[in-house]
Amino acid sequence: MTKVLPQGKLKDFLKDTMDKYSLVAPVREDGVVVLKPTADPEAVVTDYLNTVTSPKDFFFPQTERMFRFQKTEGKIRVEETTWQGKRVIFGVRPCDLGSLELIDRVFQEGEYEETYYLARRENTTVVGLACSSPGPTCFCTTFGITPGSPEGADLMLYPDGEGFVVEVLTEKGEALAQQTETLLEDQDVDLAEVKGRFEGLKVPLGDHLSVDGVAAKLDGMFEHPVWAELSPRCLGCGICTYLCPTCHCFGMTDEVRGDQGVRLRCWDSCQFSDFTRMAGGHNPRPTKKERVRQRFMHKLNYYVHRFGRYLCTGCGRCLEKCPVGLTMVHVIEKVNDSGTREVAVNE
Amino acid sequence: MCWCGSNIASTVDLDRVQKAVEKLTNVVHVEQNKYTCSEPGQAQIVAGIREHNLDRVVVAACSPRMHEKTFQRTVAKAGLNPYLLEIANIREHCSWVHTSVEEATPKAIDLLRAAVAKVIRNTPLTTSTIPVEKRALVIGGGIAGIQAALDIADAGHQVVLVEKEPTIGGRMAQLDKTFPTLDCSACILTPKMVDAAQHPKIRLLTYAEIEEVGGYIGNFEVTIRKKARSVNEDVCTGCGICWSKCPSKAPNEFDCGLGERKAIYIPFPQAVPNKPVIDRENCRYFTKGKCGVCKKVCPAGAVDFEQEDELLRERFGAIVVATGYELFDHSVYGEYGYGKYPDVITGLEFERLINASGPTGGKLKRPSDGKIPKTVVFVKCVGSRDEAKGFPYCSRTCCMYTAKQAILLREKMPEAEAYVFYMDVRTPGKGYEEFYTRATEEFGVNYLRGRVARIYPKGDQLVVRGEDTLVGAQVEIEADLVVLATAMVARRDAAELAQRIGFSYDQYHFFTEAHPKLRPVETNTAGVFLAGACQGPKDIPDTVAQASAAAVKVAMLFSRDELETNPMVATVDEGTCSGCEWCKPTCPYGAIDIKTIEERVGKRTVSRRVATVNTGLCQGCGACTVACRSGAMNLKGFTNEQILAEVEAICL
Amino acid sequence: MSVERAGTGVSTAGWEPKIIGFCCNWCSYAGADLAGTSRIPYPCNIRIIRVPCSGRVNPQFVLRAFQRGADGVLVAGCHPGDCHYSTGNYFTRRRFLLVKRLLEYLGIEPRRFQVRWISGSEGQKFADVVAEITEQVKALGPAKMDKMRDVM
Amino acid sequence: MKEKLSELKETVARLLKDRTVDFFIAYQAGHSQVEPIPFFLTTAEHVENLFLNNFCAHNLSKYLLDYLAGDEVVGVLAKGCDLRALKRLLTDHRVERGRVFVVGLPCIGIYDRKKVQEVYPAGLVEVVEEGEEVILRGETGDKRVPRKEYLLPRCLTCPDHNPEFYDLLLGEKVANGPLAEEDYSDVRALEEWAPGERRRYWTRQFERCLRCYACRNVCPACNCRVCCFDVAEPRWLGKGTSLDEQEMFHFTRAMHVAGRCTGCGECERVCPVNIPLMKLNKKLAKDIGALFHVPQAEIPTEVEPLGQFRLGDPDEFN
Amino acid sequence: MSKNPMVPNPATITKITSETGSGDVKTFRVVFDDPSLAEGFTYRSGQCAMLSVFGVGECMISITSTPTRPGFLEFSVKKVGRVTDALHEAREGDKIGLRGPYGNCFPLEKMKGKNLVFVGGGIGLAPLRSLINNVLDNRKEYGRVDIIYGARSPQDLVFKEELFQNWPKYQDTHVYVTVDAGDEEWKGPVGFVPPYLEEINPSPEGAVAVTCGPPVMIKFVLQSLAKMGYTDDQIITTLEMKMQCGIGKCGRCNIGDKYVCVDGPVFSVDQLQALPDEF
Repeated sequence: MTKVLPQGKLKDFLKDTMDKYSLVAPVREDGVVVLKPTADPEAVVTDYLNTVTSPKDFFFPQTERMFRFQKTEGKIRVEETTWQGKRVIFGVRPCDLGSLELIDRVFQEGEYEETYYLARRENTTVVGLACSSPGPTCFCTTFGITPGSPEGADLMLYPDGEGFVVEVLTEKGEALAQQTETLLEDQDVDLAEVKGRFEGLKVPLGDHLSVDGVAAKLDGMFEHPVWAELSPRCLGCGICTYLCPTCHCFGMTDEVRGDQGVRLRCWDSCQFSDFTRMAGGHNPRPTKKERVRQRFMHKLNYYVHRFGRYLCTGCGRCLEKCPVGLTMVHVIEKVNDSGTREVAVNE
Repeated sequence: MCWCGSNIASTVDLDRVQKAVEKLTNVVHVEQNKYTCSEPGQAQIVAGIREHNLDRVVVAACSPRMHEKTFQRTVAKAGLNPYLLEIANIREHCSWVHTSVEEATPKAIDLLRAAVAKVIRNTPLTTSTIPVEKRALVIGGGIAGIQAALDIADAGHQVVLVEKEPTIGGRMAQLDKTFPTLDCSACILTPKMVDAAQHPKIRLLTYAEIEEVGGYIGNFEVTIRKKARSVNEDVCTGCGICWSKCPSKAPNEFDCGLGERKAIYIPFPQAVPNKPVIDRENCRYFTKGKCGVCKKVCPAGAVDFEQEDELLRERFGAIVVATGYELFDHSVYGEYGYGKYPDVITGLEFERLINASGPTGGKLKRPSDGKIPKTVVFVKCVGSRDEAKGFPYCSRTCCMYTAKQAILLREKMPEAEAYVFYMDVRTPGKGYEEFYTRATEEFGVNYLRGRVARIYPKGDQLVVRGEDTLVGAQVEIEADLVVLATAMVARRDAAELAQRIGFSYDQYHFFTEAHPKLRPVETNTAGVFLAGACQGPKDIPDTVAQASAAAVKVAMLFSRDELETNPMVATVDEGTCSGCEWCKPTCPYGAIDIKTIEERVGKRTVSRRVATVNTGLCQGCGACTVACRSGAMNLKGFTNEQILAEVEAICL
Repeated sequence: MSVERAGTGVSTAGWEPKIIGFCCNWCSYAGADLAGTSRIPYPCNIRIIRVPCSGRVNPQFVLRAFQRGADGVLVAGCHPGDCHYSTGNYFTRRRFLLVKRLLEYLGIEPRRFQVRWISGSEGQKFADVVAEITEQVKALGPAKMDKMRDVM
Repeated sequence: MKEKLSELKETVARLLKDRTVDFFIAYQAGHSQVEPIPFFLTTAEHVENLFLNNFCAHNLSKYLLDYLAGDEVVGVLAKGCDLRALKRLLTDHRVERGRVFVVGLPCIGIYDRKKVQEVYPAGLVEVVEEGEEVILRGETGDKRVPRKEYLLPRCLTCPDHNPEFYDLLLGEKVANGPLAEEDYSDVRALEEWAPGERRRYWTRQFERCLRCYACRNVCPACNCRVCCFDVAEPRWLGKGTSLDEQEMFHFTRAMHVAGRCTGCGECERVCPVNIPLMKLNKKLAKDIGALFHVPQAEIPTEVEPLGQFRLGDPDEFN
Repeated sequence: MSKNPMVPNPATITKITSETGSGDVKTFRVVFDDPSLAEGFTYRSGQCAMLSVFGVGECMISITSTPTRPGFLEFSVKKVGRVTDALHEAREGDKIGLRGPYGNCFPLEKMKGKNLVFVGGGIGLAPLRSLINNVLDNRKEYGRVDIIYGARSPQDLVFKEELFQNWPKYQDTHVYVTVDAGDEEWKGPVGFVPPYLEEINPSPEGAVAVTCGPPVMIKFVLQSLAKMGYTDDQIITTLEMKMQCGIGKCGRCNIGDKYVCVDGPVFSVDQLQALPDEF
């Protein structure tokens, strides 16, 4: 037997969820679907290709307080703060589910753990939502993700007829299933069959785009003319990095009110000209060429060296939103098309 | 932190303030004293700086407009750059306007916090120097302007004296006698007029007006419009044939319209320069195209109908404004007949009527029928001390000139009766009270304390109905002539002139001195000084004193070859400046230019345009800083960083 | 961001509005000084920042004041025509005609932001303006635009 | 517009070959028909990849700022609106006229990708204009729709179908349609709302803002060498993203382009989260028109409206 | 130390020394407020720490004191930006924040028994100072020591007391100081560091060279060393990049797939050669 959430009970499912969790869900707002905290199940939508913003916002928020400090009587008191809460993120697509695991590696890796991210990860239950109809910008399959991949979800929903077939993947998922137990019907549905159907869905762009060998090829392409060719049209904005579910660069800033203050961790973008500019003025990535190269080399080469995977899940946001079409697909195609020989270019 | 005696300390709990301020970051030492501006107070600051090795100082005291300079000098004494000081205004803006300690104390803390936040962002500023053009412009050729011009010229500097009318002399020339000495106005004025005309360092420009003023202290650029006189001054000998032959007549302004003059005329016989001018509105040649008598009779061939206005551009180091006053227009007073009764005249008209060179040859005849008045009523405070219809201020001279006129009347015509309606008699001048006493006691002038309620005609007389508040009775006087002591008011074009030069004026359009007590002859625009009644009602002695004072200020300025400039000027961060030039049009001084700089970009040298500020011209208003979107333009002493820090500190 | 502000629960009962006044040195600051020398009392809510000219007041300063918790902002300069620097306040007038409308358009009560011409001789007017704006802002309640404090 | 492609190719090839220009900025095909992308040609061989259709919305002249340090002559393809943007850069003294070679492109309207994609999310082949209607021709059939409803907002009130000036014009000038009144109906509608409603509206918009700066980076009026949002001191804008900072950003951006905005709407077009930036820009444009009598169509002006004044300007600050 | 690597620990500036004539370089002696940290903080020469000025921000500074002299940490800071400006404003007794240590260290093991050549320029002597003092504190374990240091002017020389008094007193330790431009009082050599280095010409035989300074100087020092016969694996240098997190997460300081804050700042030249040219 498999648990099924009937379409008609979705609102109740969200309501019951809210009894124990705060809810983050896709909401349509001024013509875009965004993931945002909501208390209104009626506002939650499921008819979207993907949310314009990605779930990373709720694990790695754009602005995160790291600690408070207070200066008193010649002393300084530093009070570390971590996020407290219990949250469900609803409606995460497989590509975005996959992205969480990629960021996990960065923030867990090495000698130091990024505790802010991990605190939010631990206390958030992710409800995935399989894709019934991948769109023209989707290319998850390029990176081995399918419209039905549940990896990264605690609880996965597969739209099926008049409801959602439920797959519980983790303890957190189980807890949520129990919380919403009365709404989940046991039905005679073959989960594997349903999953298989989603996994087999065509993803036109992804199915034709191969990333095989790209990382290795890029080893020799640091000085390749492709970067000078691609980068001039870049606007230097942060759309790609801020919408990307896997980008995770940040900076820190202090906000002070008198003798107390906080240090905030804020998103930053490798596409911004001041990202690597040093106090003395030197900038190792002074032009758009170096910055565009950094972004794609990071995703398709550096990250692969460190973690053995590409730092992209084919969500297609850059295709949808980059105003100048400087997209992952475009770059992969360029790399695939280019000669492997390293060409030294002096500008 | 200053107690200012009890001025601050009684309303602001300075101990509480001290506790709060001591905790602020960067504050290492706080102390209070009773009078910080006093010598011991200042010494305490100097000692504090030395003892604690301070590099910034905040003084919490009175308004920076009062003592900023004082304390800047104080910190400089301790070896600190004077601009590393800020003032927290906890007196005018705090203790004097808030009554409870509970209100004033937190506010004082906020103000101090803002001052501290600002001062830590202060940077040492240094002055630079600009050359001084040692020529003065005096605007207005009345006694104030003449005196100022003579004094400056006597100090050895070039002066250009600009007068709007065809002659210098101004109001004083219109007066008959002067109080309290009763010497003849013309007798003491005309020699000075001649002195001014003949002084080798003074250039007279009569019948001329100020068109445009640019530049700044030490370097004003002034455009003067020399109106077409229609007479070539260089050739004219002032023989007078032209005006004796001229067939057109017009009311003589000099006689307040009581007499007539010709279309080509000199305003009065002792006019300086003694060169006529053609009043084109009344000249037949100009109105009808025919005549030209004057041109025909002129032996020197000086008449020039083709003459045009001439624009002179001159550079000056200083400007003295001495444009004088006008008289209040009493036609707003219904009770005095709305100016419609010909025998209700102003004090100045009275002066002309009793003046020997006036329209009646010095015989007091009333305007309506030429009858010699037997009963004359003087009414004081017409337009002054009257918020409803006139102005609230005291016109200062009326008490004395009314007494003078009553004396003159009684002296000339002992048979005539003089009545004076007054609210108060104000005689705060040397010999003034004695003069007034003479009027009442020696000359038997009848003083009635009370307002005139109405003046109305009865037969060929005027009934003046008023109240004698001392007696507590209505009085009615049947008068042949009523003289109104109308107030001195600012000239109607005063505001326009102030705007043109760029200094301020008060709500009555009198020009504003930089400080009512301590800087009474300066304006708040450096290099522009005030003399005479353009600054406020004044009698002749005060006017002359102020004119001489202004002259001394100019001479002081001219005693230096160079001036230190205001270091609080705009400055450009060339690294940030885009060279877009949008700052330029906001600068009233034309102080912003564009220059090309060269810089290294990668491996090549490229040139790029950036804004640059002429620190001699910049007066530090900061308008450009707001036009600059990137913040490349900043204002020293009021930087974006400083103001934002103040905002943030106050909002805590 | 869902972090509570430390020590919230500020009730409007004991609340007093904080009003920032940007006053030009030559007129409005002098007007405020005159109110002082004339001992004309006015509400203590205003804190004056001295600027050389109202034309020095960057609209961003005004917004920063609100951002940091000001409940009202007053920009005061010389009357048009009286500017010590001749023309500064004409630029002020243009800028802030727009700013006022823009703030209102963004849904910020227009009475929270006021521009007034106050001359050096208008001590009484200064006091009146402060009384008026204080009263109006009091009636409007806290502006609560300092949202960063919620994060702190 | 498509029909001018061959002329464009010839022109660009010639300009590059005879070194009239050192490189040329035009369009190339993007991911789909509806999203052509900027194209930087350095040699005549590249002209085969040139692309032109009525989705070529990007204003290319802003890219000139990337080449200030050199001495190259840059060729740029410019529609009427793009030329206005170039004029903005010239008026702001950011670009030298002598270093730009303008190939003018008469244009009667660019289609709004977002609106077309609502009808054709994918598979659009071309757009065929038929008077006041257009046929959206796609893989799954044709759809006939009213032309105006699918144009970019700026095209509805376009005052210049032909660029005001150019060094060379592609094809013939087109007739300017009847000049539409500047349409402030959306601004007026918002002005009518209760203040609290407006506050909620803008709060929702600003909270959605990512501060990605695409609006700024694409804007021809935002052409400062260093943006005040990027300087560390003074901190005009914090890096943190609370509502007040977002509002500071949008307020400042709007004020900085007040009287300078050319009305191209690129900011709104590139915004990834649909913030109606033009409702801010147009509000200011409307007020500037009403208060200072500078209509949007006259911008860029010789002296910006906020850099000048009239003694008789409205005064409400007594 | 806090479990959270991003939270700085309060520390007190106990001593401030102005190094240069213009005061643009100051050395701060810092002690953790938490006594357990003060004792337990272990680091190695070459490592860095993140200094916090609360309310202003952080900057990564190399530790210039040596672990062989415990009890405090020292940082020499040049005034170049917001945070360093704020640090320079500090007075003794002021509180700052400190976290770290970060990055790798100089390969002391590899240097043992070798002749050591230290080549520094300007503020670049700061990281070397930790290493030099470390070496001198264990003087017997190393061979000949040559210290070649230069600055723009005599006013710009740092650690003058050690350069001219302390270090030369050690056995077989030779200090050579040059300036780009001298002044009236300067009696020493005038000239750039690389030619001076070639003039002194320490033998590459059994030697390790460690260089640190402005990028231009390093570039030419490396050329000189190569000319003098040093192989790439004999030369060690440090890199400087903009850093914010210090723990390899924020994405700023990478050169290729190496993060300077974690994998650096100390690199041998043969390691550098393998990195993309983006620093």
